Amino acid sequence: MGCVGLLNPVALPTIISWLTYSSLLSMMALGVTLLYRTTKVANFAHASLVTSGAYVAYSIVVVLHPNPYLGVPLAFAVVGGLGLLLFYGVLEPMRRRHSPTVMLMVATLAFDIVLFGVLNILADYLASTYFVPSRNILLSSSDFTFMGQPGIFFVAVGVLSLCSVVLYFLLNFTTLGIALRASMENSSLAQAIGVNVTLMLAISWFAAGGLAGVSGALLPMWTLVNPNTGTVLLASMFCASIVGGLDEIYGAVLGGFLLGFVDVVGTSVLASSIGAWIAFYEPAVPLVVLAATLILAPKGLAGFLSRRRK
Amino acid sequence: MKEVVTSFGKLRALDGVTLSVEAGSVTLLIGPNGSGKTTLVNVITGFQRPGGGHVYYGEKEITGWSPQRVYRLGITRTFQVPSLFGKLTTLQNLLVADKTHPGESFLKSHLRHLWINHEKETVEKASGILQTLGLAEQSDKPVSVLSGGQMKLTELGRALMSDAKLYLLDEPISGVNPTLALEIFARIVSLRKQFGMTFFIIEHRLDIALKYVDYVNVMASGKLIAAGAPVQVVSDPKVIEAYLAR
Amino acid sequence: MTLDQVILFTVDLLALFSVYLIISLGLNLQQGVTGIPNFGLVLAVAGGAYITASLSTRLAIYLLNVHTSLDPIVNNVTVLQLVNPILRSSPWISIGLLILFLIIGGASGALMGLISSAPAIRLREDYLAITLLAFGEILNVVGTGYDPLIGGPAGTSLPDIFGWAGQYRFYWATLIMLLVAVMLFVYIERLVKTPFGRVLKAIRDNENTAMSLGKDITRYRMSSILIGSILCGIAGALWALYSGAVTPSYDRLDYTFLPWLMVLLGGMGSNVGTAVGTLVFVTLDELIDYFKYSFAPFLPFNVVWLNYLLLGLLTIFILIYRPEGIIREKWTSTPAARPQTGEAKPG
Amino acid sequence: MRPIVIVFIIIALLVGVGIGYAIVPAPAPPKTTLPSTIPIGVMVTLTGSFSSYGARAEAAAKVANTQINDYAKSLGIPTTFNFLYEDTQTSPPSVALTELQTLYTQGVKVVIGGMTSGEMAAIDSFADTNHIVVIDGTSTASRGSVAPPGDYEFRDMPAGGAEGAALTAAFMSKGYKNVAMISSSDTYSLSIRQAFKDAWLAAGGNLVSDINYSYPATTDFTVQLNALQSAVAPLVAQNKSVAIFANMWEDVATMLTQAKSSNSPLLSLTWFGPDTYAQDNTIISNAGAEANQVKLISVIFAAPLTPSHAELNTAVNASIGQEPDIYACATYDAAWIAALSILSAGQYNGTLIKTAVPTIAGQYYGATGNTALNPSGDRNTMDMEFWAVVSGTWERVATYSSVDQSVTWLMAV
Repeated sequence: MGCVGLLNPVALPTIISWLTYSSLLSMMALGVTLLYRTTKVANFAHASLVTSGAYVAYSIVVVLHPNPYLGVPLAFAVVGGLGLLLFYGVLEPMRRRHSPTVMLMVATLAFDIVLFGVLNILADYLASTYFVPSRNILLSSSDFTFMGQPGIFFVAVGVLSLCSVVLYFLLNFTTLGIALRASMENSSLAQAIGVNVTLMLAISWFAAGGLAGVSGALLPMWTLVNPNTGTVLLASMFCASIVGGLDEIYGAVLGGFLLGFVDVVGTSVLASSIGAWIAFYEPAVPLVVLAATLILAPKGLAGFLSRRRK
Repeated sequence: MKEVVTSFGKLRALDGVTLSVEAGSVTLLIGPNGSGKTTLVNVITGFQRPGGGHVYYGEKEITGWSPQRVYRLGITRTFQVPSLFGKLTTLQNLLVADKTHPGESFLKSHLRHLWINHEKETVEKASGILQTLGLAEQSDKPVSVLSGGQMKLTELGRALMSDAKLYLLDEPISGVNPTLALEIFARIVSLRKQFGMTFFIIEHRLDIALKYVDYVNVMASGKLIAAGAPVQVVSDPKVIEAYLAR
Repeated sequence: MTLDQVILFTVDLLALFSVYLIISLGLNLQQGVTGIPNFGLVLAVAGGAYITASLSTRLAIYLLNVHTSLDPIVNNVTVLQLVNPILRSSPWISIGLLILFLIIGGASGALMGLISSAPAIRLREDYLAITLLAFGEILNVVGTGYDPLIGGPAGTSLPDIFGWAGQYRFYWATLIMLLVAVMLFVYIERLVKTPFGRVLKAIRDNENTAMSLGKDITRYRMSSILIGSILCGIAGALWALYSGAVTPSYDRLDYTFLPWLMVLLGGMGSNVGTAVGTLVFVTLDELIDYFKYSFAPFLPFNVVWLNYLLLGLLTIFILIYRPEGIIREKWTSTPAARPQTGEAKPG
Repeated sequence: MRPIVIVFIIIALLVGVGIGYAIVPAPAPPKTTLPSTIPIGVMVTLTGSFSSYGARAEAAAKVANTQINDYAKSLGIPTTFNFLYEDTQTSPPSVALTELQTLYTQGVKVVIGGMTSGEMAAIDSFADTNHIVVIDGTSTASRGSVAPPGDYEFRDMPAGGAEGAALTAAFMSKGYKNVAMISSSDTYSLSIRQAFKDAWLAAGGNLVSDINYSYPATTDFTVQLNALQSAVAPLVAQNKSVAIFANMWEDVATMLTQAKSSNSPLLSLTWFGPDTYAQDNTIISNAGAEANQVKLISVIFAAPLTPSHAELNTAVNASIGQEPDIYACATYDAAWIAALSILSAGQYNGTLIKTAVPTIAGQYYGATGNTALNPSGDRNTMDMEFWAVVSGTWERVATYSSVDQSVTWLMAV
């Protein structure tokens, strides 16, 4: 296996890391798209929500030293709560005053800035109280391995599939989901037929926050986490969800995996063919993909496919 | 001379509608909701591409032209729901409709002397229209404070700014109190007399509209089911069955 | 504060204010006037800064015909030691260069605006917002990776075109920046009042109707983005020239998000509001920065995080309780409208 | 509405300034003696990807602050030094310049800190124009690329290049002819990259790979790992000796664990490192096993365990639970040099202090040993050591003498 890895960039390890990275990215993008569909808002706060997930999980590890994966459910709950706070504390009052969408977006941005400050304070607190490194966090050394592959791979892929499946059933086979979809398609109409749209939005904010929290909690199992990690990843999340297409929930997953593929596999191939210097421009890859998508399929992948089906 | 011939192939909303509007006439288009009246207007003005068929303006075929081109050609439309520029004043709402304003080009806008005279004329013209529509008082108020009826009038006024030959008015008097509604139609007719413009009007309120129009076309579920002078159309059994008797 | 401290404080504040006023005006033209949510301002600002920095030394060598075999970027400092004395001795040449560099900055900004908006201009508002934000990132990657631009992460210094002012360099620099900012303010304020500006507002208020009135929406939106980006580019170039050096560290928070908060605070759509908002915001930020040491002892956390908390909370507060900002958009009077409507009014 | 607002703003500003008069102790300027309070600026990176280094430097500076004040008291000097901390990343725009200006308005005439060459370049002209002395404890990018010599900036760390030579010597003495290098794309790493490249190629070494990755944007190192692998593959195949030079930061832990999770053969090679993560326990806690496997032989400036160094270690440990890295020590020394220079100048006056600094630095012997500066204001080259991860902890495995450029191995790695 290793020797193959030496010669062929598209070997199993590369595939593994592609899937892991993509799953994490998709989880974040899923939240972005969901919120866009329900609230028509591009949620800038997603950056710090993701990071919060990481720090919630890490705090648990620091205080109680459990297996880092045990922090994930808590991260889901707490960050979901943060999502609710953002919705009920900031967005809902604004919606009641009929603020335009762009203003809502700026509000999420302001919330993100506050959260960023809070995260840094938390990090300082962890460092000074528990004498642990609270910046450049990495937990992958305490990860398990299964069939010679890192645990995070299985967990990330598993959690993503779980979330997508649950979301799918929730949206398609429950009255709640139908109400939710109704309020996505036409909130005023939904209101008219007695759907509590506000509640629906709240639920979607909780879910999106939860997803961000989970992906964040898994992040330190894969890469170095700082209070600004989410901010660094924000552009990629947005790219993933546009590339996938904002009009379809599952578009986010499509986008995440496409982006991950071009990023990890594509750049590897380029690096081995053109030259290693290209690897430097990796961070620009999502943007290139985005530009390409907008030119080829302005409605994103999902939109493209669904148009094909018609 | 036939001014407009629109005919459609297989279009979901419209099904082989063929109708024409006499130059200088006030023609009414009626029909139950969802009969495709607005779609027809959208197709003519380039807001929707027809699934097939042709739109003629005089001899010129204008099928699938962009709204901009259609407008420049001299066809102006209004919208069912008053769609004004909310943060502009009533006067400015009219000014925007001017077709050939040099000051609206980015570069020319820097050279005041190139456009200030045109601006003056346009303002004069607009104020005149506002006078005739009885909106002079409102001219410097933001349109957001106008009443529903006044909004309708403003929209009509904005349409008039364009010096178009053909006006497609989508429910100009819906939600307007009867007296004002009568006024509006009276004005339309007088304008027609004055300038020989052509009006193609979608309206539900036949009680008012029928008094003023020369021709009536009736649509039902995307089909043109009757056309002719008001008296004969309203007595047409098909129409009664499809529309009036509801 | 002693008096000279107050002066220093004010001067620094004005310098920041000038730069941000220009950026905010650019944003207000796009979002406030035309309704284009540009969340990628940083691209144009960075473009102006980086490209100007990249060309400045090269151009200076060429125009002042300084003969050197050294590369103006790689051996930046050494080359500038040949250039700066000349500039120090001749204010007028310096001013000339300044104007040239500002033009370059503007052009670079326009280029960036074009690049970022071309694939996206036809998209729906929300798509456009996210896309522009994403594109905002690209230049720092290039700036860090492609050394010929600004010498990689270490960045590069620019010819000191304020050197002639000696120890008063920063006072003069600030004065000039303020001048440029005010000129641009007047320009934009007038532009918005022309029929051109009127169409932009019309498009913002109701795109479809504007289309039905024969306006070429795409062209107007494009030109709005371009003008806005030119302003951002000029701001970027100004700041680069003022601080004398550039590193590929222009980030989203400083050059996209803060201007948004400023314009919001002042009042979207109104240039006066934009100016007031920028002034208030920058002043608050600097005051917090200045006095943080005084209340640091009373804080349970490191005082540097205070900026984030206060700015964020302040913005949320404004958004909820005064969404229209400090100054509401006024109905700009119509050029030449007064006489006609005047007599139409009763009394 | 509008005038009211403007009035309100003006009032707010006036109040602000008023408060300023009230609560900010004005450094009263009788020029002959020292003011009762001397504000010294400390510019460190508290946000972003270098924050873990900034935090340590800040802690060290705090320690220095208390010690200096005690020292002043012991001499009976009625002056307290008040350190003002600025984050070079916060407050718009993120250019060190605005922070320096803020400090200057606080009456600061001396600034110590850890800044990148870029940040130094950004503040250079302001510092010179306003006679602000800057003593920097980090940036080792070679001097010429930052500012002309003889100005107001000093560094109590050597200019780049020294590390390059030391690493070359180490590789050679271990019998490595081939090295695959990966460098983070920040000023500091790039200056080391250049220095190493020059020294290594001059010594006839073979550089099989020289790739950059963008820091901190790179979160997934698969691409880089693949690039390195394909670079070393042929050599491994003909079992020639090849080593990795991971010219990175604490994110080397990420690359190590990701290499582990992809069973990368790179882990069977020996890795060398710069001083950025030598002795850094974050590496141990983040990727201990992998580090142990590849040894991570890292060069670092020899900071003799002087009494003050030991004292600093315990103090910093007590405050944040980490050992101060070499930059933290350098910042600590910078603080002392600053204070002593001010005292010897007898006035809080940039020009005088600037002239005092070289002499003081020459005599001072602190946490990083003697801090004598060369004519261009940089620290003279220091001896170096190599530390490696041996059985789970950092061990000193070799010393390097800058005089005869020789490496002496203390234990087998």
